[in-house]
Amino acid sequence: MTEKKKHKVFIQGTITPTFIADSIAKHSGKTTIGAHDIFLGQVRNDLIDNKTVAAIEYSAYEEMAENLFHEIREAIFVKYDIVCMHIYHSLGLVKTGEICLFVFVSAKHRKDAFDACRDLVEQIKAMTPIWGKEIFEDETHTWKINN
Amino acid sequence: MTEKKKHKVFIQGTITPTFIADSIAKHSGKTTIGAHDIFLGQVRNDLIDNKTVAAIEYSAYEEMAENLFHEIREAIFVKYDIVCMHIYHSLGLVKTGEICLFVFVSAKHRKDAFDACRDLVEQIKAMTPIWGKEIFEDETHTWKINN
Amino acid sequence: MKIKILVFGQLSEIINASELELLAINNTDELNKKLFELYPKLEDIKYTLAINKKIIHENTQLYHEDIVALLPPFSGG
Amino acid sequence: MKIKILVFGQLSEIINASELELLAINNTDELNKKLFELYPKLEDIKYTLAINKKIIHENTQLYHEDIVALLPPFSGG
Repeated sequence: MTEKKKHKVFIQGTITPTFIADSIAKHSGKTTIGAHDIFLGQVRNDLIDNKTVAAIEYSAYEEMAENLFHEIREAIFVKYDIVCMHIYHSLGLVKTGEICLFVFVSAKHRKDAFDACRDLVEQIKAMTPIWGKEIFEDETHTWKINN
Repeated sequence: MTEKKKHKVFIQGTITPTFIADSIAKHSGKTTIGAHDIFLGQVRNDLIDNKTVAAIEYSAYEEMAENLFHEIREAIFVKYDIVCMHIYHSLGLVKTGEICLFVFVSAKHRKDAFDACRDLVEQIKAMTPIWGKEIFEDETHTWKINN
Repeated sequence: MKIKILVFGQLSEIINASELELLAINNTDELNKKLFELYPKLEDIKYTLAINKKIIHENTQLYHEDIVALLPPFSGG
Repeated sequence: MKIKILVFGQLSEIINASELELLAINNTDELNKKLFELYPKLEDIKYTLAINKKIIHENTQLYHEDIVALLPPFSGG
Protein backbone atom coordinates (compact mmCIF):
# COMPACT_ATOMS: atom_id res chain seq x y z
CA MET A 1 0.00 0.00 0.00
CA THR A 2 2.72 2.46 0.94
CA GLU A 3 4.49 1.68 -2.29
CA LYS A 4 1.47 2.69 -4.34
CA LYS A 5 1.44 6.02 -2.54
CA LYS A 6 4.79 6.93 -4.06
CA HIS A 7 3.37 7.11 -7.57
CA LYS A 8 4.06 10.51 -9.00
CA VAL A 9 1.08 11.88 -10.91
CA PHE A 10 2.04 15.43 -11.80
CA ILE A 11 4.35 16.15 -14.69
CA GLN A 12 5.60 19.62 -15.57
CA GLY A 13 4.31 20.54 -19.04
CA THR A 14 2.94 18.18 -21.68
CA ILE A 15 3.04 14.38 -21.58
CA THR A 16 5.02 13.26 -24.64
CA PRO A 17 4.30 10.29 -26.94
CA THR A 18 7.76 8.97 -26.04
CA PHE A 19 6.86 8.95 -22.36
CA ILE A 20 3.69 6.99 -23.23
CA ALA A 21 5.66 4.52 -25.38
CA ASP A 22 8.14 3.92 -22.53
CA SER A 23 5.25 3.32 -20.16
CA ILE A 24 3.69 0.78 -22.56
CA ALA A 25 7.04 -0.97 -23.10
CA LYS A 26 7.47 -1.45 -19.34
CA HIS A 27 4.46 -3.78 -19.36
CA SER A 28 5.94 -6.41 -21.66
CA GLY A 29 7.29 -8.30 -18.65
CA LYS A 30 3.82 -8.47 -17.08
CA THR A 31 2.61 -11.48 -19.00
CA THR A 32 -0.67 -11.95 -17.14
CA ILE A 33 -1.91 -8.79 -18.89
CA GLY A 34 -4.17 -9.34 -21.89
CA ALA A 35 -5.70 -5.88 -22.29
CA HIS A 36 -4.63 -2.28 -21.82
CA ASP A 37 -6.94 0.71 -21.99
CA ILE A 38 -5.26 4.09 -22.31
CA PHE A 39 -7.07 7.40 -22.08
CA LEU A 40 -5.34 10.56 -23.27
CA GLY A 41 -6.67 14.06 -22.76
CA GLN A 42 -5.51 16.50 -25.43
CA VAL A 43 -5.85 20.30 -25.30
CA ARG A 44 -8.47 21.45 -27.83
CA ASN A 45 -8.44 24.72 -29.76
CA ASP A 46 -11.93 25.62 -28.50
CA LEU A 47 -13.54 28.82 -29.71
CA ILE A 48 -14.94 30.75 -26.73
CA ASP A 49 -16.56 34.16 -27.36
CA ASN A 50 -14.78 34.34 -30.71
CA LYS A 51 -11.38 33.70 -29.20
CA THR A 52 -9.35 30.55 -29.84
CA VAL A 53 -7.69 28.62 -27.03
CA ALA A 54 -3.93 28.40 -27.62
CA ALA A 55 -2.94 26.60 -24.42
CA ILE A 56 -4.14 25.55 -20.98
CA GLU A 57 -2.15 26.35 -17.87
CA TYR A 58 -2.83 23.73 -15.20
CA SER A 59 -2.50 24.29 -11.48
CA ALA A 60 -3.45 22.04 -8.57
CA TYR A 61 -3.66 21.80 -4.82
CA GLU A 62 -0.93 19.22 -5.19
CA GLU A 63 -0.83 17.69 -1.72
CA MET A 64 -4.58 17.24 -1.58
CA ALA A 65 -4.69 15.93 -5.17
CA GLU A 66 -2.01 13.37 -4.38
CA ASN A 67 -3.99 12.10 -1.40
CA LEU A 68 -7.09 11.85 -3.56
CA PHE A 69 -5.28 10.05 -6.39
CA HIS A 70 -4.12 7.53 -3.83
CA GLU A 71 -7.65 7.00 -2.49
CA ILE A 72 -9.11 6.73 -5.99
CA ARG A 73 -6.43 4.19 -6.99
CA GLU A 74 -7.07 2.03 -3.92
CA ALA A 75 -10.82 2.00 -4.57
CA ILE A 76 -10.34 1.08 -8.23
CA PHE A 77 -8.08 -1.84 -7.28
CA VAL A 78 -10.79 -3.13 -4.95
CA LYS A 79 -13.61 -2.62 -7.46
CA TYR A 80 -12.03 -4.14 -10.60
CA ASP A 81 -9.86 -7.15 -11.38
CA ILE A 82 -6.91 -5.24 -12.83
CA VAL A 83 -3.17 -5.80 -12.85
CA CYS A 84 -1.90 -2.23 -12.76
CA MET A 85 -2.81 1.39 -13.21
CA HIS A 86 -0.92 4.62 -13.93
CA ILE A 87 -2.11 8.22 -13.86
CA TYR A 88 -0.19 11.23 -15.12
CA HIS A 89 -1.49 14.80 -15.24
CA SER A 90 0.26 17.89 -16.52
CA LEU A 91 0.96 21.03 -14.50
CA GLY A 92 1.89 24.33 -16.10
CA LEU A 93 1.47 25.18 -19.75
CA VAL A 94 0.18 22.64 -22.29
CA LYS A 95 -0.43 23.87 -25.83
CA THR A 96 -3.33 22.87 -28.10
CA GLY A 97 -2.70 19.48 -29.69
CA GLU A 98 -0.56 18.41 -26.73
CA ILE A 99 -1.45 15.78 -24.15
CA CYS A 100 -2.30 16.78 -20.56
CA LEU A 101 -3.76 13.58 -19.07
CA PHE A 102 -2.57 9.97 -19.43
CA VAL A 103 -4.56 7.23 -17.69
CA PHE A 104 -3.33 3.68 -18.26
CA VAL A 105 -5.14 0.58 -16.94
CA SER A 106 -4.03 -3.01 -17.57
CA ALA A 107 -6.00 -6.17 -16.82
CA LYS A 108 -6.19 -9.81 -17.71
CA HIS A 109 -9.42 -9.22 -19.62
CA ARG A 110 -10.61 -6.25 -21.65
CA LYS A 111 -13.86 -5.73 -19.73
CA ASP A 112 -12.02 -4.82 -16.53
CA ALA A 113 -9.53 -2.60 -18.37
CA PHE A 114 -12.32 -0.66 -20.12
CA ASP A 115 -14.54 -0.34 -17.04
CA ALA A 116 -11.75 0.69 -14.69
CA CYS A 117 -10.15 3.18 -17.08
CA ARG A 118 -13.40 5.00 -17.72
CA ASP A 119 -14.34 5.06 -14.04
CA LEU A 120 -10.89 6.40 -13.21
CA VAL A 121 -11.07 9.21 -15.77
CA GLU A 122 -14.50 10.29 -14.52
CA GLN A 123 -13.30 10.31 -10.91
CA ILE A 124 -10.17 12.28 -11.75
CA LYS A 125 -12.25 14.91 -13.57
CA ALA A 126 -14.84 15.16 -10.79
CA MET A 127 -12.82 14.77 -7.61
CA THR A 128 -9.28 16.11 -7.94
CA PRO A 129 -8.44 19.75 -7.17
CA ILE A 130 -6.90 20.70 -10.51
CA TRP A 131 -7.72 23.81 -12.51
CA GLY A 132 -7.19 24.71 -16.14
CA LYS A 133 -6.71 28.31 -17.21
CA GLU A 134 -7.54 28.52 -20.91
CA ILE A 135 -5.17 30.97 -22.55
CA PHE A 136 -6.31 32.53 -25.80
CA GLU A 137 -4.20 33.47 -28.78
CA ASP A 138 -4.42 37.15 -27.70
CA GLU A 139 -3.02 36.21 -24.25
CA THR A 140 -6.28 36.91 -22.40
CA HIS A 141 -7.70 33.94 -20.51
CA THR A 142 -10.74 32.27 -19.06
CA TRP A 143 -11.13 29.44 -16.54
CA LYS A 144 -11.96 26.04 -17.95
CA ILE A 145 -15.28 24.44 -16.99
CA ASN A 146 -15.54 20.63 -17.06
CA ASN A 147 -18.73 19.00 -18.20
CA MET B 1 -14.95 7.16 -48.32
CA THR B 2 -12.53 5.54 -50.75
CA GLU B 3 -9.66 7.07 -48.85
CA LYS B 4 -10.75 5.33 -45.66
CA LYS B 5 -10.64 2.01 -47.48
CA LYS B 6 -6.91 2.33 -48.00
CA HIS B 7 -6.17 2.00 -44.28
CA LYS B 8 -3.85 -0.90 -43.74
CA VAL B 9 -4.85 -2.94 -40.70
CA PHE B 10 -2.52 -5.94 -40.74
CA ILE B 11 1.03 -5.66 -39.51
CA GLN B 12 3.55 -8.49 -39.70
CA GLY B 13 4.56 -9.46 -36.15
CA THR B 14 4.07 -7.42 -32.98
CA ILE B 15 2.96 -3.79 -32.80
CA THR B 16 5.76 -1.86 -31.09
CA PRO B 17 5.44 0.93 -28.51
CA THR B 18 7.36 3.16 -30.92
CA PHE B 19 4.76 2.58 -33.61
CA ILE B 20 2.06 3.54 -31.08
CA ALA B 21 3.98 6.67 -30.04
CA ASP B 22 4.33 7.76 -33.68
CA SER B 23 0.62 7.25 -34.19
CA ILE B 24 -0.19 9.38 -31.11
CA ALA B 25 2.25 12.12 -32.22
CA LYS B 26 0.53 12.37 -35.62
CA HIS B 27 -2.61 13.65 -33.87
CA SER B 28 -1.05 16.80 -32.41
CA GLY B 29 -2.08 18.74 -35.50
CA LYS B 30 -5.71 17.71 -35.08
CA THR B 31 -6.63 20.36 -32.54
CA THR B 32 -10.36 19.63 -32.42
CA ILE B 33 -9.50 16.41 -30.56
CA GLY B 34 -9.95 16.50 -26.79
CA ALA B 35 -9.91 12.79 -25.97
CA HIS B 36 -8.19 9.66 -27.24
CA ASP B 37 -9.04 6.15 -26.17
CA ILE B 38 -6.51 3.48 -27.04
CA PHE B 39 -7.06 -0.23 -26.60
CA LEU B 40 -4.09 -2.60 -26.75
CA GLY B 41 -4.35 -6.36 -26.82
CA GLN B 42 -1.30 -8.10 -25.32
CA VAL B 43 -0.48 -11.81 -25.59
CA ARG B 44 -0.94 -13.49 -22.18
CA ASN B 45 1.06 -16.42 -20.85
CA ASP B 46 -2.11 -18.44 -20.22
CA LEU B 47 -1.81 -21.85 -18.65
CA ILE B 48 -3.87 -24.39 -20.64
CA ASP B 49 -3.81 -28.08 -19.57
CA ASN B 50 -0.60 -27.42 -17.64
CA LYS B 51 1.17 -25.88 -20.61
CA THR B 52 2.16 -22.22 -20.82
CA VAL B 53 1.47 -20.13 -23.91
CA ALA B 54 4.73 -18.70 -25.30
CA ALA B 55 3.33 -16.96 -28.38
CA ILE B 56 0.30 -16.65 -30.62
CA GLU B 57 0.55 -17.06 -34.37
CA TYR B 58 -2.16 -15.02 -36.08
CA SER B 59 -3.63 -15.76 -39.47
CA ALA B 60 -6.56 -14.18 -41.29
CA TYR B 61 -8.71 -14.31 -44.36
CA GLU B 62 -7.12 -11.00 -45.23
CA GLU B 63 -9.28 -9.82 -48.11
CA MET B 64 -12.50 -10.55 -46.27
CA ALA B 65 -11.17 -9.03 -43.03
CA GLU B 66 -10.20 -5.84 -44.85
CA ASN B 67 -13.70 -5.50 -46.28
CA LEU B 68 -15.17 -6.04 -42.82
CA PHE B 69 -12.81 -3.54 -41.18
CA HIS B 70 -13.97 -1.02 -43.74
CA GLU B 71 -17.65 -1.72 -43.03
CA ILE B 72 -17.12 -1.61 -39.26
CA ARG B 73 -15.25 1.71 -39.58
CA GLU B 74 -17.98 3.28 -41.66
CA ALA B 75 -20.66 2.22 -39.20
CA ILE B 76 -18.68 3.56 -36.22
CA PHE B 77 -18.25 6.93 -37.94
CA VAL B 78 -22.02 7.11 -38.44
CA LYS B 79 -22.84 6.00 -34.90
CA TYR B 80 -20.44 8.19 -32.87
CA ASP B 81 -19.22 11.77 -33.06
CA ILE B 82 -15.53 10.98 -33.50
CA VAL B 83 -12.67 12.68 -35.34
CA CYS B 84 -10.60 9.66 -36.38
CA MET B 85 -10.00 5.99 -35.84
CA HIS B 86 -7.14 3.58 -36.46
CA ILE B 87 -7.03 -0.21 -36.24
CA TYR B 88 -3.91 -2.37 -36.39
CA HIS B 89 -3.80 -6.13 -35.94
CA SER B 90 -0.78 -8.42 -36.01
CA LEU B 91 -0.30 -11.34 -38.37
CA GLY B 92 2.27 -14.05 -37.77
CA LEU B 93 4.06 -14.67 -34.51
CA VAL B 94 3.54 -12.44 -31.45
CA LYS B 95 5.24 -13.49 -28.21
CA THR B 96 3.75 -13.23 -24.71
CA GLY B 97 4.03 -9.70 -23.38
CA GLU B 98 3.92 -8.27 -26.90
CA ILE B 99 1.08 -6.27 -28.43
CA CYS B 100 -1.12 -7.81 -31.15
CA LEU B 101 -4.03 -5.34 -31.40
CA PHE B 102 -4.01 -1.53 -31.39
CA VAL B 103 -7.33 0.31 -31.63
CA PHE B 104 -7.15 4.11 -31.45
CA VAL B 105 -10.22 6.37 -31.39
CA SER B 106 -10.10 10.17 -31.11
CA ALA B 107 -13.03 12.50 -30.47
CA LYS B 108 -13.85 15.98 -29.29
CA HIS B 109 -15.30 14.59 -26.06
CA ARG B 110 -14.32 11.59 -23.98
CA LYS B 111 -17.73 9.92 -24.00
CA ASP B 112 -17.61 9.35 -27.77
CA ALA B 113 -14.00 8.18 -27.65
CA PHE B 114 -14.75 5.63 -24.90
CA ASP B 115 -18.01 4.37 -26.43
CA ALA B 116 -16.66 4.05 -29.95
CA CYS B 117 -13.38 2.39 -28.94
CA ARG B 118 -15.11 -0.28 -26.90
CA ASP B 119 -17.73 -0.93 -29.56
CA LEU B 120 -14.95 -1.22 -32.15
CA VAL B 121 -12.94 -3.72 -30.12
CA GLU B 122 -16.01 -5.91 -29.53
CA GLN B 123 -16.88 -5.86 -33.23
CA ILE B 124 -13.33 -6.70 -34.28
CA LYS B 125 -13.27 -9.68 -31.90
CA ALA B 126 -16.69 -10.95 -32.96
CA MET B 127 -16.81 -10.23 -36.68
CA THR B 128 -13.39 -10.39 -38.33
CA PRO B 129 -11.98 -13.64 -39.73
CA ILE B 130 -8.76 -13.78 -37.74
CA TRP B 131 -7.43 -16.81 -35.88
CA GLY B 132 -4.88 -17.20 -33.12
CA LYS B 133 -2.85 -20.36 -32.77
CA GLU B 134 -1.56 -20.50 -29.20
CA ILE B 135 1.92 -21.97 -29.23
CA PHE B 136 3.14 -23.51 -26.00
CA GLU B 137 6.66 -23.49 -24.64
CA ASP B 138 7.05 -27.14 -25.75
CA GLU B 139 6.12 -26.11 -29.33
CA THR B 140 2.79 -27.94 -29.32
CA HIS B 141 -0.24 -25.72 -29.93
CA THR B 142 -3.95 -25.21 -29.49
CA TRP B 143 -6.39 -22.86 -31.20
CA LYS B 144 -7.39 -19.78 -29.27
CA ILE B 145 -11.02 -19.37 -28.25
CA ASN B 146 -12.36 -15.84 -27.73
CA ASN B 147 -14.86 -15.18 -24.99
CA MET C 1 -18.62 -26.18 -62.66
CA LYS C 2 -15.73 -25.58 -60.28
CA ILE C 3 -15.72 -24.22 -56.72
CA LYS C 4 -12.63 -23.00 -54.93
CA ILE C 5 -12.52 -23.71 -51.20
CA LEU C 6 -10.35 -21.67 -48.81
CA VAL C 7 -9.59 -23.31 -45.47
CA PHE C 8 -8.64 -21.40 -42.30
CA GLY C 9 -7.50 -21.90 -38.74
CA GLN C 10 -7.77 -25.35 -37.22
CA LEU C 11 -9.79 -26.58 -40.22
CA SER C 12 -6.64 -26.42 -42.32
CA GLU C 13 -5.13 -29.01 -39.97
CA ILE C 14 -8.07 -31.39 -40.54
CA ILE C 15 -8.16 -30.89 -44.30
CA ASN C 16 -4.37 -30.69 -44.42
CA ALA C 17 -4.51 -27.90 -46.99
CA SER C 18 -5.36 -24.23 -47.12
CA GLU C 19 -7.07 -24.48 -50.51
CA LEU C 20 -8.94 -27.12 -52.50
CA GLU C 21 -11.19 -27.33 -55.52
CA LEU C 22 -14.43 -29.27 -55.88
CA LEU C 23 -16.45 -29.95 -59.02
CA ALA C 24 -20.18 -30.41 -59.55
CA ILE C 25 -21.39 -28.94 -56.25
CA ASN C 26 -24.67 -27.08 -56.63
CA ASN C 27 -25.22 -25.52 -53.23
CA THR C 28 -23.71 -25.20 -49.75
CA ASP C 29 -25.67 -28.11 -48.28
CA GLU C 30 -24.14 -30.36 -50.92
CA LEU C 31 -20.76 -28.83 -50.21
CA ASN C 32 -20.97 -29.57 -46.49
CA LYS C 33 -22.12 -33.13 -47.20
CA LYS C 34 -19.21 -33.67 -49.56
CA LEU C 35 -16.73 -32.20 -47.07
CA PHE C 36 -18.02 -34.45 -44.26
CA GLU C 37 -17.53 -37.47 -46.55
CA LEU C 38 -13.99 -36.45 -47.42
CA TYR C 39 -13.03 -35.21 -43.92
CA PRO C 40 -15.24 -36.82 -41.26
CA LYS C 41 -13.50 -34.90 -38.45
CA LEU C 42 -15.00 -31.67 -39.80
CA GLU C 43 -18.29 -32.66 -38.17
CA ASP C 44 -16.73 -32.08 -34.75
CA ILE C 45 -15.96 -28.42 -35.38
CA LYS C 46 -18.41 -25.60 -35.77
CA TYR C 47 -17.64 -23.50 -38.81
CA THR C 48 -19.30 -20.84 -40.91
CA LEU C 49 -19.23 -20.49 -44.68
CA ALA C 50 -18.48 -17.35 -46.64
CA ILE C 51 -19.19 -17.16 -50.35
CA ASN C 52 -17.07 -14.58 -52.14
CA LYS C 53 -16.24 -13.00 -48.75
CA LYS C 54 -19.84 -12.75 -47.52
CA ILE C 55 -20.96 -14.96 -44.66
CA ILE C 56 -24.04 -17.05 -45.39
CA HIS C 57 -26.32 -18.69 -42.85
CA GLU C 58 -28.67 -20.72 -45.05
CA ASN C 59 -28.29 -23.15 -47.90
CA THR C 60 -27.11 -21.08 -50.85
CA GLN C 61 -26.77 -21.76 -54.57
CA LEU C 62 -23.18 -21.98 -55.80
CA TYR C 63 -21.92 -20.85 -59.17
CA HIS C 64 -18.90 -21.64 -61.31
CA GLU C 65 -15.72 -20.08 -59.84
CA ASP C 66 -17.33 -19.10 -56.56
CA ILE C 67 -14.85 -18.89 -53.70
CA VAL C 68 -16.12 -20.53 -50.55
CA ALA C 69 -14.27 -20.03 -47.27
CA LEU C 70 -14.52 -22.40 -44.30
CA LEU C 71 -14.30 -20.21 -41.20
CA PRO C 72 -13.87 -21.73 -37.74
CA PRO C 73 -14.78 -19.49 -34.76
CA PHE C 74 -12.80 -16.23 -34.90
CA SER C 75 -10.16 -15.56 -32.28
CA GLY C 76 -8.50 -12.31 -33.27
CA GLY C 77 -7.45 -9.56 -30.88
CA MET D 1 -5.94 31.60 16.92
CA LYS D 2 -4.65 31.71 13.36
CA ILE D 3 -6.05 30.11 10.19
CA LYS D 4 -4.10 29.77 6.97
CA ILE D 5 -6.12 30.14 3.77
CA LEU D 6 -4.97 28.67 0.45
CA VAL D 7 -6.56 30.15 -2.65
CA PHE D 8 -6.82 28.35 -5.99
CA GLY D 9 -7.88 28.88 -9.59
CA GLN D 10 -9.92 31.92 -10.46
CA LEU D 11 -10.41 32.73 -6.76
CA SER D 12 -6.76 33.75 -6.60
CA GLU D 13 -7.55 36.45 -9.14
CA ILE D 14 -10.35 37.84 -6.96
CA ILE D 15 -8.37 37.68 -3.74
CA ASN D 16 -5.20 38.66 -5.59
CA ALA D 17 -3.12 36.22 -3.55
CA SER D 18 -2.60 32.48 -3.33
CA GLU D 19 -2.33 32.49 0.47
CA LEU D 20 -3.65 34.58 3.36
CA GLU D 21 -3.98 34.37 7.12
CA LEU D 22 -6.98 35.22 9.23
CA LEU D 23 -7.21 35.51 13.01
CA ALA D 24 -10.09 34.83 15.40
CA ILE D 25 -12.29 32.80 13.06
CA ASN D 26 -14.16 30.05 14.91
CA ASN D 27 -15.85 28.13 12.13
CA THR D 28 -16.32 27.97 8.37
CA ASP D 29 -19.55 29.99 8.36
CA GLU D 30 -17.66 32.85 10.04
CA LEU D 31 -14.83 32.35 7.58
CA ASN D 32 -17.12 32.67 4.57
CA LYS D 33 -18.80 35.75 6.08
CA LYS D 34 -15.42 37.38 6.66
CA LEU D 35 -14.24 36.53 3.13
CA PHE D 36 -17.39 38.02 1.60
CA GLU D 37 -16.77 41.23 3.56
CA LEU D 38 -13.18 41.42 2.40
CA TYR D 39 -13.80 40.23 -1.19
CA PRO D 40 -17.44 40.87 -2.20
CA LYS D 41 -16.88 39.34 -5.66
CA LEU D 42 -16.39 35.93 -4.04
CA GLU D 43 -20.16 35.70 -3.65
CA ASP D 44 -20.47 35.33 -7.45
CA ILE D 45 -18.41 32.18 -7.61
CA LYS D 46 -19.31 28.77 -6.26
CA TYR D 47 -16.49 27.28 -4.23
CA THR D 48 -15.93 24.43 -1.81
CA LEU D 49 -13.84 24.45 1.35
CA ALA D 50 -11.29 21.86 2.36
CA ILE D 51 -9.89 21.80 5.90
CA ASN D 52 -6.49 20.17 6.11
CA LYS D 53 -7.07 18.64 2.64
CA LYS D 54 -10.51 17.19 3.43
CA ILE D 55 -13.54 18.67 1.71
CA ILE D 56 -16.30 19.77 4.12
CA HIS D 57 -19.93 20.40 3.24
CA GLU D 58 -21.32 21.79 6.50
CA ASN D 59 -20.31 24.46 8.94
CA THR D 60 -17.21 23.12 10.69
CA GLN D 61 -15.26 24.19 13.75
CA LEU D 62 -11.83 25.62 13.00
CA TYR D 63 -8.73 25.23 15.16
CA HIS D 64 -5.46 27.08 15.48
CA GLU D 65 -3.19 26.46 12.49
CA ASP D 66 -5.85 24.76 10.42
CA ILE D 67 -5.24 25.08 6.71
CA VAL D 68 -8.39 25.95 4.78
CA ALA D 69 -8.41 25.77 1.01
CA LEU D 70 -10.85 27.67 -1.21
CA LEU D 71 -11.58 25.41 -4.16
CA PRO D 72 -13.46 26.66 -7.23
CA PRO D 73 -15.01 24.00 -9.52
CA PHE D 74 -12.35 21.54 -10.67
CA SER D 75 -11.36 21.47 -14.32
CA GLY D 76 -8.53 19.00 -14.60
CA GLY D 77 -8.03 16.48 -17.38
